[in-house]
Amino acid sequence: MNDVQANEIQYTPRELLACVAARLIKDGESVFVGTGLPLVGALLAHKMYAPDMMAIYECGAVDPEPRVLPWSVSGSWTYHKAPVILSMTSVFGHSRAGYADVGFLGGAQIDMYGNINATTIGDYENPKVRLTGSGGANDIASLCQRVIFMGLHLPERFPERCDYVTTPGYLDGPGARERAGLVGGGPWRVISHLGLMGFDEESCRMRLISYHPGVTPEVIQQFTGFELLVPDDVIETPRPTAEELRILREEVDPCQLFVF
Amino acid sequence: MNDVQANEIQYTPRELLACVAARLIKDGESVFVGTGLPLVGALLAHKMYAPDMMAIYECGAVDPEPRVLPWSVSGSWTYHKAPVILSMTSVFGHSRAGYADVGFLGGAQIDMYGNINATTIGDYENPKVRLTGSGGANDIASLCQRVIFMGLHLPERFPERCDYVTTPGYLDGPGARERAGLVGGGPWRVISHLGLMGFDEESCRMRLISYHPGVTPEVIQQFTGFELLVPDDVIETPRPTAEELRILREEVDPCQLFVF
Amino acid sequence: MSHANERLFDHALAREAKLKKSRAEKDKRMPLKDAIAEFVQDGDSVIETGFAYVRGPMAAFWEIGRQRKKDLVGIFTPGGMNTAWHEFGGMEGCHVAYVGVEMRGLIAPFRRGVEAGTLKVYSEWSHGGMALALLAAEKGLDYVACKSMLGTDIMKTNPYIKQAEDPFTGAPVCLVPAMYPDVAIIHVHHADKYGNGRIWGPAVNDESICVAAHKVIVTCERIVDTLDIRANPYQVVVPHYTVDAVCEVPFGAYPGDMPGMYYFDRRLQERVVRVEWKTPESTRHFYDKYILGTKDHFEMIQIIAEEEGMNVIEYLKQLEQLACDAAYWGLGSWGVGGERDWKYEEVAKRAI
Amino acid sequence: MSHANERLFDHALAREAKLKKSRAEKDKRMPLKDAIAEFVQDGDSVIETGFAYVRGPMAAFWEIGRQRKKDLVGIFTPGGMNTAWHEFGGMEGCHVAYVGVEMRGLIAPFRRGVEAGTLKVYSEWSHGGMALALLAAEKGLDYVACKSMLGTDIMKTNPYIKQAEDPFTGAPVCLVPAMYPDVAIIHVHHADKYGNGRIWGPAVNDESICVAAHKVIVTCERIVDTLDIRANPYQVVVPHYTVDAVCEVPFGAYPGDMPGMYYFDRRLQERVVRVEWKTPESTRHFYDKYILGTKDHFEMIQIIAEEEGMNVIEYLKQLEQLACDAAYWGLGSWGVGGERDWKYEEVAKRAI
Repeated sequence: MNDVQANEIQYTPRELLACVAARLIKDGESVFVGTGLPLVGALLAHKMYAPDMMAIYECGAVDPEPRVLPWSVSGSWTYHKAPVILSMTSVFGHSRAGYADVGFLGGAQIDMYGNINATTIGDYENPKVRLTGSGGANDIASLCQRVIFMGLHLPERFPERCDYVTTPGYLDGPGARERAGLVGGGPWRVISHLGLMGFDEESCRMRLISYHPGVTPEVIQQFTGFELLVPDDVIETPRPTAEELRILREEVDPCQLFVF
Repeated sequence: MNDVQANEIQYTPRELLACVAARLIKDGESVFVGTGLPLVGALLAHKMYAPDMMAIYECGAVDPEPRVLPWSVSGSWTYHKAPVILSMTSVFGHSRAGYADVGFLGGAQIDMYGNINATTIGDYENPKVRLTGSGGANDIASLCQRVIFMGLHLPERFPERCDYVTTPGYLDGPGARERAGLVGGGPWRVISHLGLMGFDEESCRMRLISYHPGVTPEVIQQFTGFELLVPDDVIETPRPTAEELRILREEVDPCQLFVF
Repeated sequence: MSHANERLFDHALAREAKLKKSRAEKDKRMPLKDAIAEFVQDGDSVIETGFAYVRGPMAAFWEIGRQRKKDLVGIFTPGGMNTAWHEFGGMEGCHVAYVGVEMRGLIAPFRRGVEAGTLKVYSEWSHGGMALALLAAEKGLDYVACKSMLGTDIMKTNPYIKQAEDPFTGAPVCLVPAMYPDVAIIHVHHADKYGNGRIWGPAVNDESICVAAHKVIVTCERIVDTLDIRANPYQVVVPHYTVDAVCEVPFGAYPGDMPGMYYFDRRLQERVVRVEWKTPESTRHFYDKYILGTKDHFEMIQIIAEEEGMNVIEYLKQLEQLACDAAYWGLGSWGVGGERDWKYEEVAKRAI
Repeated sequence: MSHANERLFDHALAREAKLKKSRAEKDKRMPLKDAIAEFVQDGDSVIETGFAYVRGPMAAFWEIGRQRKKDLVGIFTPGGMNTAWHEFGGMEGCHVAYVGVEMRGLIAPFRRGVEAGTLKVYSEWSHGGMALALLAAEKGLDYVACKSMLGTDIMKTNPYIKQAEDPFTGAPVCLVPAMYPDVAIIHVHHADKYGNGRIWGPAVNDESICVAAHKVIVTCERIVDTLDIRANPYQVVVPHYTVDAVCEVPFGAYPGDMPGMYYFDRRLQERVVRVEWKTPESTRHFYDKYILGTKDHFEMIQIIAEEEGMNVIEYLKQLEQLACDAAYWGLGSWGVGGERDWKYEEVAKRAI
């Protein structure tokens, strides 16, 4: 299949995001998965790129056979055929020990240093919006080796500084994670509906890696509340391949519950 | 059955100790049990005085049905029909929480403040005898509400001060347990082959409660390496009753493995 | 009586409460109404079992509302449908690790309460951090030193945890003290009349909360003989001596999930979260109709079944059975069960 | 290479070791000889599974002796028959919570070694204290604050724990840091080829030690299909991703107890502890004959069976079966089994 044909393949924005997520998972890695798109991406990765990946859910299920798309990180279908079901303290304990490579997170805001807000918008004492709170997100970002954030790309959702730091990224910049005593490597990738971002190794600031088809780096900057680093080698995000879409549609999400 | 008849009943020294131990267990209490005589005493109590007592073993068995005399605190027969088998940290955690009333302990030495040595005789760095070490004894004495010690009564085993304090009693006297941060009430009773001792509430020093038949307080003092408090109301230890002996011999230890 | 928050981290008070409990095998069965009346007192802090939609003690929670308990302090790890009472005076504040319904978003009454300042958030936690506070209570620890929550605003907005320097290594650590809620309500599959509780699926924090709490109410799908418990102790997560009341409440987790027994009622949950609780007025209507207007959990289920025009319990049992077939009875894959004529796709569309 | 003690409390080093392990389902089966050769290195600290006579990895331990591993550091919680190698250079020191055989007393080689100064005791612990060090490693904690060991000489003769003031309450607490042994050897009933390990009976510290240790060897009575494990995860205490080697070793806990399978061999244990190991010379004789003189665990059992004039394994299986009948198969009381013609009294006299 050549590029021209590939360009003609129709896909939804969420299908693209699932593919971008899937490609970030390396074989043999353990992945802390949330429901929704991260799970779809993880299942796609499992079937295409990483047959030996291992999923972890904060309710305690480790390495289940994800034959069914679970609705929740904790339902019966989530720990389908898991060989072991851990207590919550052990799930996070094993992560600290070094058994969790990648964590997928969401949240209402992410800032230039990859800090995430899931607690309050506005002043904490008199919040404009009260959000869910951390859940396991703080633990995942404090203890896993690498964190991938997925979320909508809007200026108020990508502020220079989060209204409340629920979940640690690089905090206030280089060396701050280490000074704070955190053990994991911190934020690694940000998947938004506009592009794929990483972080500059020296400054720890968010940096564009690729812009999704139909978007430009300039547009992404417009939708970002801080100065996004744009290196020379940014590329267009590779589109979903026919094979990715086939597996996504036929095997991962045959009822199209998540990718529309 | 009158006293004369009771006096004619034949019993072994260990049968007496088992009866003394059994009488110390109150109904509805939880008892941290070790193998040997404490277990025999606990089974006797269970059958005669405390049908609702609950046994705890440090391997994790809680409230087993002790139909068979276990040989060890950890064998298959020990957790016979236990409704729950805890991890070791939970056994001691539940004790700290307040679920363990009485702990039975042994050891090579016990001193006037009820401190116990199970580690080394002589200088710690160059020991004359290396003993087992604490095992769970230190935890039981630190966390349970009351401790009962069982052991042989000899001057070198009842020294003024233990060569090594493995397991805390009243440490160096009144208030010392509290200052050290320990939570349980500390030593409560000492059952030796010569008598039953308790501790003076004010001075925390070991005090005679009763002398076994055939022994006198003077003899006990001779076999004690420190000044034993002897109140006016010491009595002779009540002998095993016919009923105690019947249950002991027929139901608790029918093979007479422990009480001879 | 001291405020619940003053009792929450008091090691000595918690130990006193447990020293007083009998270790005897006592028949602790009682109607749910009586257990809630006796053991949930106004002003108590309350923690619940399970995780999100799974094995939550929903019947007990509705009963707390029915009895108009007041000024409760919620411990939400996570909180979901158990956060609504504050709009009717039932809850004055909470300790929050998470309140929400995952992809379905926020719980409106909780959001309204916090934003209006009528529901106090006493402390912020991570799930892992709060789980450690409960673990510390279970394991008899004064506190533990962990790597969660460091560097974030959680450290600043939680007055119960502390940053410290590890005296062994000099590294920064977060100290989490043992937490002792006043009441734990734990829903299990099987319990004997003494309180030994057995579950399937994740235990989450249940092994900890039954030891941590001053008072423990066990609700169960079914009372089983104690011999049954003693013959297989391996899934028993609640020991009898921690338990104050045992209530047989079939479908007690409804509309949540009971692993191996029934799936959660997605449609009802969505209706409640998105429609019934959208405004204070609609929430009041829900409260009046389904809680105050029913005499118990079963009457509530009955009303819902009539509204839905189907036997919701039977339907959810079928859904769960389909999952369990594949997961645990070795049928290997969806739709191989044979007996049921549903296809995975149909089930998934309905359930997910 | 640093000394084992320097690695034992190093959080970062332990994490590095585990980050390197693959999470893939890899077939990790290998002969016990190869597993010991590859994963137990001279100078390693070694911790073992089970408790006292129960579920100890005895075959692995004999194999360590057979391969003449040197300068090991023992972690004894408790230590029993696994403490003897120091007389032959196999063990240079140890961390001790307990070494002994309960009512049967002390282990002579251990006592000799410590009294002569040839076996170093690096630290004293209580069982509970050491269990907490392992729990801290499992739960991702730098240290925990507990109430054990306070006020005693253990605080003075353990350089790894510290007394401190609880910053929340001002009370004295004992701080216990996370412990990460180099090698854990865990004997289980069932394991799949990836390392998921299932047990009956008490788990003791096994859920912790498999996560705490840098390297994990699982020995098992029987390799089972992974579907079998996945169909019933509730007794799985060792997750596959922690495991480096899986060795099928039937009777691998002999002469110890394997719950539900075989009872411990009291007569052999007494002979070893009281007679064979009474003097350095007799211990050397035992070592030469039973360990160096045999090619594996099974040949050792064979020799013992010949000496005893009976099929020891069959006998111990019968003893255990009798216990399990009553305990788990609902027969209700001893001797009701019907099939066996032994009476409790006879069995008890022989076994206890």
